[in-house]
Amino acid sequence: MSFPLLTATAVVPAVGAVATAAVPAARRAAAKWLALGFSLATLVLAAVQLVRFDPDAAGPFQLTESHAWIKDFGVRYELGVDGIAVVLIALTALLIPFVMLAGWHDADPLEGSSPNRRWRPTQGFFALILMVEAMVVISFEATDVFLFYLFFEAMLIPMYFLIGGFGDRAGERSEEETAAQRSYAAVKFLLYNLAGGLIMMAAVIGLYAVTADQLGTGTFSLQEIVQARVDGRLELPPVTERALFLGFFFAFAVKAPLWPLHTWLPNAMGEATAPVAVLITAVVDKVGTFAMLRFCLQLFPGASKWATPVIVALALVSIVYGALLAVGQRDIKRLVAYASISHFGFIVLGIFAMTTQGQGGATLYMVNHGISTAALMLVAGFLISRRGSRLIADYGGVQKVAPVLAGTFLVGGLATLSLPGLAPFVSEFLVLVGTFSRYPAAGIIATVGIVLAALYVLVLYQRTMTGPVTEGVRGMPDLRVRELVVVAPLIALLLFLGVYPKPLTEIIDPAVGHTMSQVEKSDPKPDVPVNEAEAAK
Amino acid sequence: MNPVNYLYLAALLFTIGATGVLIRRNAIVVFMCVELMLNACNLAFVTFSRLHGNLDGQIIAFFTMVVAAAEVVIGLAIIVTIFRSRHSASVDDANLLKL
Amino acid sequence: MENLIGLLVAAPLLGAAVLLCGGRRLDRSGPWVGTLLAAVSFGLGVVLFADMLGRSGEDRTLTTTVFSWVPVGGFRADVGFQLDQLSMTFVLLITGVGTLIHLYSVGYMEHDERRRRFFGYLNLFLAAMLLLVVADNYLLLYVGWEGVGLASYLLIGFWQHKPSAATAAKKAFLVNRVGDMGLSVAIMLMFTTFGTFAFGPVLDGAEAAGEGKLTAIGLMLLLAACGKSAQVPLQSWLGDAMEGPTPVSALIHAATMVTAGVYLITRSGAVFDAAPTAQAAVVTVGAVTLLFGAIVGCAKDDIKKALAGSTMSQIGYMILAAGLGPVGYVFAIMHLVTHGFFKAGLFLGAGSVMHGMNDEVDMRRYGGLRKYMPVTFVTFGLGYLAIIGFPGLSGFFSKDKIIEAAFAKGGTEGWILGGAALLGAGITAFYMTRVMIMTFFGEPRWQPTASDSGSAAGSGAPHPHESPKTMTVPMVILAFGSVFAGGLFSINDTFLKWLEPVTGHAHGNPPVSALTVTAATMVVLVLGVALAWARYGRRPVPVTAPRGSGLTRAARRDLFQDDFNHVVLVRGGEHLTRSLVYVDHTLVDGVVNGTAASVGGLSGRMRRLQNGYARSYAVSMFGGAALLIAATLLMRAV
Amino acid sequence: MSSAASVHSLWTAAADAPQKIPAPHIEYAQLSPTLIVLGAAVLGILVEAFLPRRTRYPAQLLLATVGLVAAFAAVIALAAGGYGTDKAHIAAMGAVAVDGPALFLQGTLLLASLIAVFTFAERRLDPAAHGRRVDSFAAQGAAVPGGEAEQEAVKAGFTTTEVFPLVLFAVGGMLVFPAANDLLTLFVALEVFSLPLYVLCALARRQRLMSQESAVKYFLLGAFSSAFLLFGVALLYGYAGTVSYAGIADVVSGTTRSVDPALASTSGNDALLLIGGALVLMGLLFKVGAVPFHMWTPDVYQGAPTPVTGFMAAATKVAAFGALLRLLYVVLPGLRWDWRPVMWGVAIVTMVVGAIVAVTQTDVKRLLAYSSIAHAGFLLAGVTAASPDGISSVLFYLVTYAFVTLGAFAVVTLVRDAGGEATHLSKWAGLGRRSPLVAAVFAVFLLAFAGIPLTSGFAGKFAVFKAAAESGATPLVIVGVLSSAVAAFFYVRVIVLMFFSEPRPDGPTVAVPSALTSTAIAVGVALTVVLGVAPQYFLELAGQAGTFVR
Repeated sequence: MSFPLLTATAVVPAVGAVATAAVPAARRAAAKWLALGFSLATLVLAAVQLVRFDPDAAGPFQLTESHAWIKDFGVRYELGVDGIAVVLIALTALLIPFVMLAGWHDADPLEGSSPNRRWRPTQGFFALILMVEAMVVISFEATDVFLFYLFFEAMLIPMYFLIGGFGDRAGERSEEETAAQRSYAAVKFLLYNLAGGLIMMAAVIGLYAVTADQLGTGTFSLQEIVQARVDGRLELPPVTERALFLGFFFAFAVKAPLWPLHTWLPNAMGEATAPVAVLITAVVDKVGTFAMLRFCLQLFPGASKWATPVIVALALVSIVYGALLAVGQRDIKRLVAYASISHFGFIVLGIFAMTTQGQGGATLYMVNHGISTAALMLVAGFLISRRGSRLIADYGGVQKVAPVLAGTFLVGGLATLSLPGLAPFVSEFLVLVGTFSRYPAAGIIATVGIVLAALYVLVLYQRTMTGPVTEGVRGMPDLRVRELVVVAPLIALLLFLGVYPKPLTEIIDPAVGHTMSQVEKSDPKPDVPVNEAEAAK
Repeated sequence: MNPVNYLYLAALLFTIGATGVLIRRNAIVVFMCVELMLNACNLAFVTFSRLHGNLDGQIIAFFTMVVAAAEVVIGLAIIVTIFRSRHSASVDDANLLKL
Repeated sequence: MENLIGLLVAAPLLGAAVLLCGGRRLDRSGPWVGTLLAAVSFGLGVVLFADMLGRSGEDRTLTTTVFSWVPVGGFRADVGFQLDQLSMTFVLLITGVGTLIHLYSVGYMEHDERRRRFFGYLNLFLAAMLLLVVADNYLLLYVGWEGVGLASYLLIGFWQHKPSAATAAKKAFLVNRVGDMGLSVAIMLMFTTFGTFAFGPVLDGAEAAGEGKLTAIGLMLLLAACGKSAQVPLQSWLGDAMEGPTPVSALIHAATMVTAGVYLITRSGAVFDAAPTAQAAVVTVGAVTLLFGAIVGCAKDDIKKALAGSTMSQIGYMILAAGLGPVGYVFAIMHLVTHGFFKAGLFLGAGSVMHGMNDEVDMRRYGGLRKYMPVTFVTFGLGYLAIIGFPGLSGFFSKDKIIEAAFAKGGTEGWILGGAALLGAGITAFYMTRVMIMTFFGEPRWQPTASDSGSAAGSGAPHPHESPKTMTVPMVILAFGSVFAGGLFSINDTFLKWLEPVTGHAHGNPPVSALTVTAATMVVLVLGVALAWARYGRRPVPVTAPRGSGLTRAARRDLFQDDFNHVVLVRGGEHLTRSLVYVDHTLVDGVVNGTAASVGGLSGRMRRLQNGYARSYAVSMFGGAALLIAATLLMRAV
Repeated sequence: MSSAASVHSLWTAAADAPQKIPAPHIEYAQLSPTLIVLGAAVLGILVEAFLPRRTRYPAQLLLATVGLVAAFAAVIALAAGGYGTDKAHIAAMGAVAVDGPALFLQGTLLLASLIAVFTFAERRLDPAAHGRRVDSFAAQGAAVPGGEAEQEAVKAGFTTTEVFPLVLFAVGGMLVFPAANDLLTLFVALEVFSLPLYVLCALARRQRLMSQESAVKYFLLGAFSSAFLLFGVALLYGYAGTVSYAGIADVVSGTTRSVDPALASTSGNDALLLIGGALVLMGLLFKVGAVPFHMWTPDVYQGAPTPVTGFMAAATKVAAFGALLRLLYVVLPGLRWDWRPVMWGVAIVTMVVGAIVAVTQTDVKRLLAYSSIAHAGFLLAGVTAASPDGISSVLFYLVTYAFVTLGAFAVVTLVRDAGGEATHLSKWAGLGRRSPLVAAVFAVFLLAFAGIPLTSGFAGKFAVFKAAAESGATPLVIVGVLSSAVAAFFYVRVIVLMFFSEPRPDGPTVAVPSALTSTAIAVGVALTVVLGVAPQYFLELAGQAGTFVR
């Protein structure tokens, strides 16, 4: 058999995590560089995946690996990537090094805060990040429902420690209050997602029971189940299918997060350090939306169609609601969190619009949102780390003292409000068009989100960056080299993907087409068919 | 006389024993009530043995007695210890452990 | 040749990139770099123009597809350019006026330490605006459309330390976004209707599509136009936009960007021609706005705001003309061009005045400046004559044609529109005269000002002086434009012939002879001037504004339209968000925390059963046993 | 047992020739695990009697270890010999079954007990008294707490090495319990392993009052419940005329002819059957700590010496569930439609109550007690499946649970302050800062309890829920996942406490254990991870062991 590329991509960061955790307490710098090295190695592997991946190849999955694992549960160790997964893996692998660089000093222990010489927060921080990366990657690769579920759930634990263990230095609040807030956020994150996951577990078991009942042997292999459904060997009774679908969707909707299951996100993103917040919203949450595409739609097409109206409605609520709440926030990070909720609304909308543009756009959206949020949030983090406060009211006139910081912040903001020319615009417009062509009303309501996005971004920028320079901001240093190294590539990427997204869309398109065929949907036709020659012109 | 009546008696004794356990405070008495329940069982065994016309029940009764004896040994030991340390044999006095 | 189109856009884009990323070392040379690149793209424009003249009227259109931008399923968006006479006109206007204003800014901004960035933004604007007019499909146009929005946002808020500026910038962008919403919906409609949004197929196929769809598209496009071109009801941002440096007001908020709406409607003519309802909406908006703007312009004491009102009103004319269909397209564009000249000139003049007056903008504190800044006075005066439509000057030709066309609409409609246009001309004459008088005639009313603007330092009594060459030269050139452009265009309908292949033209014949219309125009013009003279020329202008009539007060407050927005949208929005934040915290999140709390409470209660009494444990066991038996028997019973 | 078996032979022989009683036929080899352990226990008594105090501790430890290891080896040998599968049969004249489940559970029990014995023998945690290292058991169980007798005992360096034989006796009983094939053997085995436990509970070195109280409670309630069980046995005997599982099962399924008319009055009388069955069930449910027979659990777990608690929590559950499975699958399969709904109810109540009440606990040991109740509920969910999958999943779950529990309680013994073990949760604050390793290990156990993927807890939970779902107990699965969500809360709470809150100045210290406890914890962690990541082998094992012999 060939080199197990997919396994390697997941194993390397895992090994890195162990290695990093093993670095002695004194050698903090070494641990950081080690972790960064491993994340870069992962990035290389992810790049190789992109290269080896052939968009036009037949069959849903490529680079597949398959080994027996837990026979009694009908579980196989099955990996494989389609156009959607490979792109998201690349995104993950790409963001992690930036997250690490951005959080380079976030986990340095305060003087005298370590009662024990074996207490190694820094090592822990970077090890946990790598662990999250490993789990996210493998859950993107898993084509076995159980395998996916395993890591979908397991990744909560390192995330939980990242949120609860490392927060901003207490600025405006007392140490105790900060700690209390932080652990509340962490617990809320864990329990919320765990509850979702457990409900999904029931559905997973149900799926096994059904397959065992109808196929003789229970299986979790996505391809097998899909194949069986296509052959008609597997006929889920509508009630069962819907119940199972809801079980899966609930977990993904919590992770995504979709209104009204979103309330953990603002707490988590608010209390966590900016890099961790990026990890949550740009990397981990993507697993939720990704899983909707891969599992909900492909395993339960019927139920998906059945649930579409409700889900579209929820997505619309998320879009508008999230944006409005973002406008009302007084805390920079919470604002970004609510903005993300709005954006996830767009993603879900695109997925369940069941059009090529919608789903392709949604996938592209996942990537772009990852990059843009990373840019915005990380710069916000740099800002906060300078002033030690997350309250918008504590800032003003930053633009005067730190023009570069302000500039990058503005670009990040403009990306967030999906300005044409920057990457998010392409995906957002695709989602809108895709939605509109099937549900015109929904498409129009969603466009309201564009205006609101402009509102919260510009209000944020105006309040923090413009106006007279306030106390506390005066003398604030501009971006340092390390910080520039983090931000500049992200912005470059935003520009590039905004102007030339074709490389990505070419990879994504076939996979989306496959998903569409699974749900037996095809794009609506225009009223006035224009002959190709003219359209090409 | 109908042997089934012995069954009723056994049930009665058993219930009395159980009730005793529930309502008496003194650990010793409570324990005696348990013994009473065991003996009620014995009666039942013997009666059934008679009804079925096989000896199993009667043999079992002996086993029960042995077990009861063993229980007495252990039980009294424990009760006496706690009595010595608490100067009270009331089961209600011992409630450090709760909630 | 095609490739030059790309360069046209690329040149200023390059400039923007260099200037914005270049860092401090470009601070000195920055302005000149920016100006140079603007000039380069003007040069390219000229070359293309020459080439275009070289070809016959029909095949003057250049199209080129650079690369495929977003191909997803049936959705194909390309980066492709289309340069025809219409685009060409805009290219020349944009690059020409743009270059002049770059030049002007070199002088105007010389004291600003952030001028490098200023020129970067200006170049960015040029690039976006050019992209807007040369794009060959609506999505790419949309990119330029929002691009100019961004540039105007950055430039209005250029003096970010002024909260008012920052707010104005934000407002402009937001209002524009509302318009953009319209454009994006229009594009979606096109996609669902035609399966594409490239100009060619959409406009050619327009006939085939149902009128309903077309009307929807048309209205959405109109919404977009209203946003960009500050038409009622989305006009409110333009006045505040005057917070920006004056060159910006001249270039973006007078000459070019605000006319994008007119371009959009003219470009989509085919759609509107097939959707009468949409057209009706367009003319209505145009007519209302031209009056609205004019009235507002009468009441403002801030010279730039007065001019802004005038801009609104003039664009109202253009929209009105565009709404009239083939009859009006040409004149709309023609007025657009002439207006580009004289309005830019007027703004530059205003800027020059402010430059000499420590950035004082209140006309009540001007007066008698003609002696101090002759060049400004002359050029401004010419611009003034042009805009009021003084016979022989640019404004006269273009505006007169529009009024005729309006009447030519025929029926009551025609009379209403024509009347409105006519009235507008009168009011225009009034407020422009007012501006002229208050600024350049009468007694000096200068006072020490505490100017908070960062562009020119110092306060105390101003010492009016003529502006440097870099500023006056562009003013002069523009003045020439505002004097002769109209005439040149009209000589045997050069302009008409030039545009006709693109927009088509139908000659409308008004119910009364053209001459009558012209005469009527003259009459109202004279009336307007006379009235203004009577009010401001004969008696001295009070330094503090008198309370004024109800209408005046209303006009000062933009006819309360802004207050309406504030009360309904802003306040309402704030209440909405605040209540939603509350809901999210107490209701949505409350449910979650509530569940947790209730579990905790339940736990606390159940915990008490564990009361530590062995006997109660025994009771529960006994009860349990009873239950178990009962349940078992029950199961058998059922 | 042997005598019990002879009963049957006596009666069967009595008909023709009462004078000569044939000796019962006992398969010693197949009973060897039990016999070895009990033998070691007896030797232990002799050691106590004859060896000088100095040498007792090492001797007892050695004896116990050797005995348990030998017994385990015997189990392996039997399993290898195929007694688990094809050669499975009933030994000792119908008294004891030697089959897959029996051997599997006996193996588990022996391993668990071995580890428990290690924790019993730990002597480095408590500060040395008068220069002598002491374990966690009272110097002299009989001495009055705080009395001068105790002082002297301590001074004299007495130690209660009797605990080792006691444990061995208990283990012996537990080995028989799941293998018992007639109700009498069941009852005797129950008492054999219960009585030593009562004593063990009373022997804590610290907080002896609590310890004694727990013993009294456990004893009284235990005796009470065994009385119920015995009465149930009597009724079943009355119903079937025999106490052997097979015999009863036959009568239930109506395959046997009634012996003679005299029986007609009782034989086949369902009331007897149902009530008797219910009472026997209750006796077993008491041992597994199922609601509403659970109330002793928290008190006893808290009061008993922690090593004993760990042993009880792990071993008793294994044994009791083994017996429960055998009873339900061998004796009462004919009554499935009667007992399954009832067990559903019990399972649901147990899961819910266990999870919910645990939320507000403030003492680690009580917390673990309630968690063990919740887990009993999950196990019951598997039991009710009434399918081979059900059996094997429960067996597997028992393995995972036993070792996680042992490990967890072993960790609890490490965290100490002046008053002995610091079991109040508030004292655990910031433990992660003081000693990351211990905290991390405990966190692993907690996550396993919570059933987080990649830990053994998840594999087990998945197995039982899967079995339940396949047998159509969907509501049970739903309640199960919901209550595990609730349960997750309090496990997470402990983790938060350990890692995210500042250490208290008066916080406890973490004692450095000897190799004994370290081994216990290490084994716990290792099995937690292995069973979590690669459970296949053990699942197969459980699967093969998943059939009872009739």
